[in-house]
Amino acid sequence: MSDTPAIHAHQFDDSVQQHEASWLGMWVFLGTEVMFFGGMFLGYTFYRTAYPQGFAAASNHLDIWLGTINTAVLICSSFTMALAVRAGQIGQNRLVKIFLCLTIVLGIVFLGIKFTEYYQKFEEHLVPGWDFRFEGALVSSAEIFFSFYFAMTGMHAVHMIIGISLLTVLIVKATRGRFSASYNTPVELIGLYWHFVDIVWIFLFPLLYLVGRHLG
Amino acid sequence: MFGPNLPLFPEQASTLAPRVDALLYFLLAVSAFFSLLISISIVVFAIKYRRRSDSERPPLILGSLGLEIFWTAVPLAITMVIFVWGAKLFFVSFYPPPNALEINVVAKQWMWKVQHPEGKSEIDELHIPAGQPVKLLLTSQDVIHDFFVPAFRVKKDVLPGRYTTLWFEASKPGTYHLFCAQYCGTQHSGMVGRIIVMEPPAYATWVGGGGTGGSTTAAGQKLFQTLGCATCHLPTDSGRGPSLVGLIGKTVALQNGRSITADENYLRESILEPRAKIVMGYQPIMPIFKGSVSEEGVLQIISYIKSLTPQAGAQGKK
Amino acid sequence: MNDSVPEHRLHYLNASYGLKSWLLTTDHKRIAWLYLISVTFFFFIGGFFATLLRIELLTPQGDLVQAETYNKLFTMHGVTMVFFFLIPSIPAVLGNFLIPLMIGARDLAFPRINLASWYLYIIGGLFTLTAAAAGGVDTGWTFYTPYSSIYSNSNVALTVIGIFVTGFSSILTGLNFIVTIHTMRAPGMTWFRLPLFVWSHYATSIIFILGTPVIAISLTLVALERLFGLGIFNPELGGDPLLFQHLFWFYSHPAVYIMILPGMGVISELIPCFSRKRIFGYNFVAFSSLAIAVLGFLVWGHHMFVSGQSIYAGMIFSFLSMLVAIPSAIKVFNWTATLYKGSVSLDAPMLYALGFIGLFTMGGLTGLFVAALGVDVHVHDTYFVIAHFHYIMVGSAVMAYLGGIHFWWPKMTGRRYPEVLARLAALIIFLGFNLTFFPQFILGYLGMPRRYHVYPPEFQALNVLSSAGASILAVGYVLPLIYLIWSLRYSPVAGMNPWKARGLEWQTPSPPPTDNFEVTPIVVQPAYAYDVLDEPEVIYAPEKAAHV
Amino acid sequence: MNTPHVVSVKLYAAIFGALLLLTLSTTGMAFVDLGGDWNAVAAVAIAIVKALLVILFFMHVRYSSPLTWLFVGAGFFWLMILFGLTMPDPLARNWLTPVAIR
Repeated sequence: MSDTPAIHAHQFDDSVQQHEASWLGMWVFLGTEVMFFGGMFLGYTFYRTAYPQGFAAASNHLDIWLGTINTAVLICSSFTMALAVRAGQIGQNRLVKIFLCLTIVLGIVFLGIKFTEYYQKFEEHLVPGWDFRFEGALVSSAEIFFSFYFAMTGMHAVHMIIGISLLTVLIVKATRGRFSASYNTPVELIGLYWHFVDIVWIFLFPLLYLVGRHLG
Repeated sequence: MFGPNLPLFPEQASTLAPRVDALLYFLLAVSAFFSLLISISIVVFAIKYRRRSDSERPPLILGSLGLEIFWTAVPLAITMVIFVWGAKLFFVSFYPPPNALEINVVAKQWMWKVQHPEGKSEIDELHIPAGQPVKLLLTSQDVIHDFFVPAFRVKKDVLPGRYTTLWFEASKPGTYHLFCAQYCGTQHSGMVGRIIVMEPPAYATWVGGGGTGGSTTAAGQKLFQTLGCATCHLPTDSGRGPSLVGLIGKTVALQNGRSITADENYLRESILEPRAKIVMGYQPIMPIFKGSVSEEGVLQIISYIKSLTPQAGAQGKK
Repeated sequence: MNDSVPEHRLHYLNASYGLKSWLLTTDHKRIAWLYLISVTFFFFIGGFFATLLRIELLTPQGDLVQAETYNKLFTMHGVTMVFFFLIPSIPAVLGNFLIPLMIGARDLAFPRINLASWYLYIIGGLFTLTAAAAGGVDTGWTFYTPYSSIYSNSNVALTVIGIFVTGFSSILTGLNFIVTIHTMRAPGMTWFRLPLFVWSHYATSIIFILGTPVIAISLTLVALERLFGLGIFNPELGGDPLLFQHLFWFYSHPAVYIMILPGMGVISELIPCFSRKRIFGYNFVAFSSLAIAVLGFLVWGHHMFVSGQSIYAGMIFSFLSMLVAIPSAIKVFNWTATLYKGSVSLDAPMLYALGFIGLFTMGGLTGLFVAALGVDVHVHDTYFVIAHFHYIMVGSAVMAYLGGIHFWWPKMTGRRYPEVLARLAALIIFLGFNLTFFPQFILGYLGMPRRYHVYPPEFQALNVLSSAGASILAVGYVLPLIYLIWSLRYSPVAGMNPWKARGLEWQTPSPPPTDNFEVTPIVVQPAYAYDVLDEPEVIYAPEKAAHV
Repeated sequence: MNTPHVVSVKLYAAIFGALLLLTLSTTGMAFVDLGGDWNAVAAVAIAIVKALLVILFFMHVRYSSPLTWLFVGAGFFWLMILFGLTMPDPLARNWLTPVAIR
């Protein structure tokens, strides 16, 4: 695609058709991501119904306050992302750059909190495969819980890192003035991706952190 | 090359075999009918309506709703008949009759270890009496295997960490193939054995003679004492653990409000991982026995628990 | 031979030359050629593994290779054929080439993503080939845990990564097709004027999109368990091997519909063309493609009837598996009805199409055997199942693929192919195939398990028959490779519409120009309007001629 | 079809506030014993509400074409197929029927 924003690719008849195609294409891709994470959520449900006590005991080892803060951080980043897309739609390039930076910062804060949690788990020997130790009789099902904890939050973190790098590319393009009110598609698409990653965390947080807290 | 060693149909050596073969014949008939119907009509149409000249213009036929409904409804009806017939057969071959002779089978990478209740054990061979239902309790020590006897038309995967059951009633004495039908590694094709079906009296002498150790139930009772189970699990409910008398088949109320039917898998899990399912009204104080009891040991304890019938621990089966 | 020298005209093949113009192309027609070459390469590698298997099975003892090598051979045969030939073959080659042409578009919606999906396919292929070279993998193409995650010491992780990467190639192709079909149809090309080839690829893309990610995650979990010791399927920790089977088959059963649906699309094009008659019951054939795609997702449990799955789940899956057979039956009846009162000419593509219908009927009906709970208990994991799915994959999908290649060869290359040789090859393949796989039905019911390196002597006779058939089949497959390559240089030139077929791809020169159509056509005829063959299918609005 | 519909900042802020509120409430409710599985049901319900808010407003699906709705719905519908047909297996594995059925 050439540099001037208004021109559309040769296979399209006009830019409305191009935008529509990109929009649908992104949603189809997000459909594949729903099924991708869905496989892990199924594994989680499969084992939680089989070992409810083990999952409750293991979940109580997670720091609920760090989890809640992380959820709030990610929701803020979704908010700033939405504002960035909105700014793009009305052509305010400077605002787009500010909100994109804010989203990146919040994303990095999230990853920071996440990796401190990982370090804590490493300290407490709760990482399956690395000398997993768990007091009490529910050690096996606790190890399964932590396997899913690391698999799901790890895959989510990978998607966060991809998201942050895509956002940096967006900022670079925005500074080169590539976006305008009539051509804002890349910002919208990355926005959809970012909101999706936030939705995955919205489901991860209660399922991993809030299991059996009421049992004390 | 031809003759006896070119069999075209497996032997029918169990009560289930004729019933499975009956469904097979029905399926063969349906398949032959539809295959011939389609291939003959193709050949006939291809010849009858072959292109005679390039300027031929066949008539416009868009389709017919009646025909479409017809060849949707008829296949649907046939498939439903097949489904119900198959499901009933599966249901019958799933649940063993109560008076079945219980034999434990432990599968290990590339061999079958069989344990008779009277104490005799075999490797890669299974002697059973003809005319009596036999229930196999299957478990694996490593990967998934599969206990497959073509002549009986039965097959069941053998899973690690869990019991699966399989039952059949041999109808014809003889020796039949036993195959492992789930890929389990290098010697998967070597993990074969023989099922030897004997006349009941011959079986009784075979199994009675030279019993190596006591019966599995006796071995289970010994383990039940040495591991200290008896100190908590008393015949009445007064002990620190629930009474195990007549437990098999009973519905047990659990602490988290759910209830579960006590089967071999529940017993095995409660021995190896007691905290997984805690009975209502009891403390989670039972120690873990995983790692301190072998697969065979758990099977022996379970056969002992099954022998605890309400007639004050009378030995043997009804 | 004046008709073998084409008049000089600019088209997609001579638009530019050099390796760079091919390896960096975004033209869907060139990408289709890249796929055609790589898919054929993997087909003959998979075929080579199959020949070794069939030679080994000539004798009851294992005397050609040891057990370990045999296990690696059937695993690599499965992995190569399923993931690197059957799944990409028709969609990536014929689908890529034809869908833009058939709907009157200049290219797919995302040409660069289309090239990326070919590179992902090749990278995945290289991973799997390195795994094979470094000692192969011996878990079977199904990778059942705990053998694949704990007990096997072969290159499981490497192969799993290869399949993971190639999976994304399918996802991106599916994404491209769905968006293109929705947004880029030419004026007048309404949904119910779409060729059934496009309908079947739309249904296949639904499976690409919603199925492939699930096998991506299940194989990732196996890799995580092998490499980092995460206890997801580990029975020692109380992990359940059936969870992996559910996740694996959730994709892998719809995957077999990925393999057959595009083939059905090809057949829905061939039958009307060579009987010169409109397809019988267009709407029913179109909607059965969608029905197969959707119902295909509800039936995976029939792979697990004897796996220790609960009996009630088994009954639900058996019932649903019966339902999924109905749309396929509807298609077969409609194809046969199309022949009625037609003007049938038995060219090579038509021979493949009729062969497809016959073999697919048998494959589909034997599917009822394995869907019926009672019989599946006996035939599961035996050679009966091997015969069933080879009747569908080799007997139907590969026949449709070859039929499609022959039918659209003039459009792709501008050259015809040697007709007599092609008909001969079709017959050899049909005979070789039946001799190879029909004895396996009998072997299966006799109880010979699959994946066996050694087997009891009474099964030898039928195995020898099967291996004999396999050698004939191998000859049958080599023939098209030879005469099609030969045809590139020496066959007579094919015009715009050698078969007098309907469809937009036949309204543009062969080989088509880079942008497919000089002017975007406006469709004025319903699909397969063979009854009014002399009237034009498209008209061109003059003022729309200039496009930016 | 997808004309870029510009949403007011006020609405975004309201949605943002609602999401934060729901997050705090789900954490708070986790400590209240609702008996049986109701804690899990409540947590998932709140998560679904939050997800819907993000999808409808932040991702503009509320203002998008019916085709977009179809694609969004299809993704979650297929997830329900995966869950709906897998979970009966482990849950029904322990149901014993009377042995006398022949």
